[in-house]
Amino acid sequence: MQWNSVGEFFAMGGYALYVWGSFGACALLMIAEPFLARRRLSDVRKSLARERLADELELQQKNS
Amino acid sequence: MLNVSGLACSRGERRLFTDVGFSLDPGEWLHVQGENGAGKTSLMRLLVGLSPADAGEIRWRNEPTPSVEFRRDLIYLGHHAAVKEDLTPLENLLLAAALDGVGLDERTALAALVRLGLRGREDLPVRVLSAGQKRRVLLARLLTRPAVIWVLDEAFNALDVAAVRLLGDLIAEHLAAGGMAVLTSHQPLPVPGGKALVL
Amino acid sequence: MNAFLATVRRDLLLALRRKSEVLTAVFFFVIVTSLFPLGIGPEPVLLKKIAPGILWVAALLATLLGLPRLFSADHVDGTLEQMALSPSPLGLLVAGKILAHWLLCGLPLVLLAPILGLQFDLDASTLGILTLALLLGTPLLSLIGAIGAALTLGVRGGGVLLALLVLPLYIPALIFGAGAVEAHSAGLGAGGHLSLLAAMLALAGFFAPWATTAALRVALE
Amino acid sequence: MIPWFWAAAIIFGVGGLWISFFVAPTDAQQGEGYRIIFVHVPASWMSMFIYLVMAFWAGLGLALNTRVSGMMAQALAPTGALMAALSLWTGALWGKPMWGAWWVWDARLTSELILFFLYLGFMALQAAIDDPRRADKAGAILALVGVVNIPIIYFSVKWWNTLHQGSTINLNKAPSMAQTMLWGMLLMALAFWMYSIAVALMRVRAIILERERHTEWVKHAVE
Repeated sequence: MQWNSVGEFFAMGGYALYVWGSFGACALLMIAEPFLARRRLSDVRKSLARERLADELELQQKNS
Repeated sequence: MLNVSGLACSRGERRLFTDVGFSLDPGEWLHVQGENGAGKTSLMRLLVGLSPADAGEIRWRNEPTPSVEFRRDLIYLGHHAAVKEDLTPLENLLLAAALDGVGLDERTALAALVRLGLRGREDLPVRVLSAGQKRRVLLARLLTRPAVIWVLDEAFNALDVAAVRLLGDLIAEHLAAGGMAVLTSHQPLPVPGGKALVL
Repeated sequence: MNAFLATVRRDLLLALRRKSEVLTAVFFFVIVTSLFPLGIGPEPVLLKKIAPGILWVAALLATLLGLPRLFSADHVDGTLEQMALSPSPLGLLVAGKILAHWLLCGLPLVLLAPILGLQFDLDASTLGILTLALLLGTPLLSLIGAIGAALTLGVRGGGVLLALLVLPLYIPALIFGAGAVEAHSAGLGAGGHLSLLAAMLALAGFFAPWATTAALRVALE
Repeated sequence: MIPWFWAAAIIFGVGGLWISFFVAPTDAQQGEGYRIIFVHVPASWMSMFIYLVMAFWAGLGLALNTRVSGMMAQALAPTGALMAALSLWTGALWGKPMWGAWWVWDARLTSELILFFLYLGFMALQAAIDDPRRADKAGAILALVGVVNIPIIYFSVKWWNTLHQGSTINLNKAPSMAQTMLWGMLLMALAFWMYSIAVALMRVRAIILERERHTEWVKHAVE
């Protein structure tokens, strides 16, 4: 273990901006991307569900 | 000669038609009918090989299309004018033949233009001609390019009475000489006989 | 082969009837190269140093200017469809169109480059290398550009998209083309650059018409 | 299957981060700043590798006319672009303290930038064509053209760089790779791998549902 304190860890020997800028950007984007992908998936699912509902309603109206 | 079976086509997410099949032999022609959006033009484009079919097979002289032989035997006239506006009718015919690698002398080309009633327009740029006259320039290709099968999509549109009769005669002559044709239109066509295909 | 020549003749004839479209690219080239000294200042040493880069970038952009029209006019009026259904191989006709594009948009730039190079105080042998590099490079630009033009045919916002697709692919041509002139001025000899440029031209001459044809068939579907 | 890849990505990621921050020693020359390479190198690898995979799927799609390959290529592109962007960003953050400049026209950085443009072009072309099948084919041709060009671009940029080398920046003088660093990098690369697979699979699922919405099996699959 080379860090004596939490503060030292975050200071990164004076390279804090660069190191945390890199890791932070990676973390941020790699968390954001799956969420975007999941939103896309759930959007499709919702619109498909809507379509099924419309199909059912159409069927009901025809029958009544 | 032309055998089509099990043809299916979809546009985007929509199914246009499935399991379309027919066959044509020399002297026969097919009249493709259907409402707007039924897929007549799509069928024509499948047939000539511009777009791929979802399923099915098209055979020409027992060979699957598109083959070079099929293209040599084919004339397809679609919705487009397919003539260059900046060239004269005569240049259009001569250059189109040259691109196709088909020999065409000026005399034959001129005769075709005269037959289509474009006398006196040979040396004007196509740009100044009317829509019907542009259409006639395109139709002149039927006379300048030897082919066995004509695929004409809405060829009778924008033509006056005389031109409709003329095109009818041309098709009849072509069939009598052992040719084949596939035509689309909403109206009854001035060509006797013919198989019908409703989409 | 006759069909190939016929396509070249046809496109040249069409360009002759619409001279302004061809001249636009040439004027663009002349004006852009003349603007740089005005923007940078008249120092002969600096101008001499940046001349090959400027002339090459200007040539690249001038070629790009004519590309969207390469297939779109034929696409709109339906003659491209007829070419695709022609008994002549489409690849041959496409190669003819690319050659015509080079004759109209590339060759004038090659011929003008030595004259424009004088603005930058280049000496005779440097001008010779520059012209030679452009002579090898501009057909390469036409060939690669044709792929992009075919891919963006009939596409929304095609012009901007075309630039985005094609410019990264132009980088090797730019590097070796401008590099040849620089290497010559530095006394290193331009032979290596020029032969690599020629090799790339041969490669593109073989593959680009093929890829363009495939892209055109997709666009016509 | 997707959760497994997520789990693997997280496990490898945590392991990799542990090594990169707590096990790997401080570099004698670059201090703590060198730790950036634990994300920079995997991102660069992935950005190149994903392009190759994308081109592979594209070629397969063109040759065999299978629909899924086009969707795979389409699903991979945004992740590839993300990796290229990360690689550029972390590269700049590394370059500033090490070389004193955010950006140098180094061969690798320049090629990475061009790769990023190629990804953007691919995505823009696919987005601009309405018919998905046409978009797939056009994209496939572009991806293949790109794959032929990447080595040419790389070597030309490299050569251009050596010709113009003004300052004495040498990227190849990397600090001698300690065993632990290699392990950390490997683990991070694996984490990036798993991440890319997971996110691409997720996206391809959405694409399949979007495109095949009118087929029966999709209607049943949503229940």
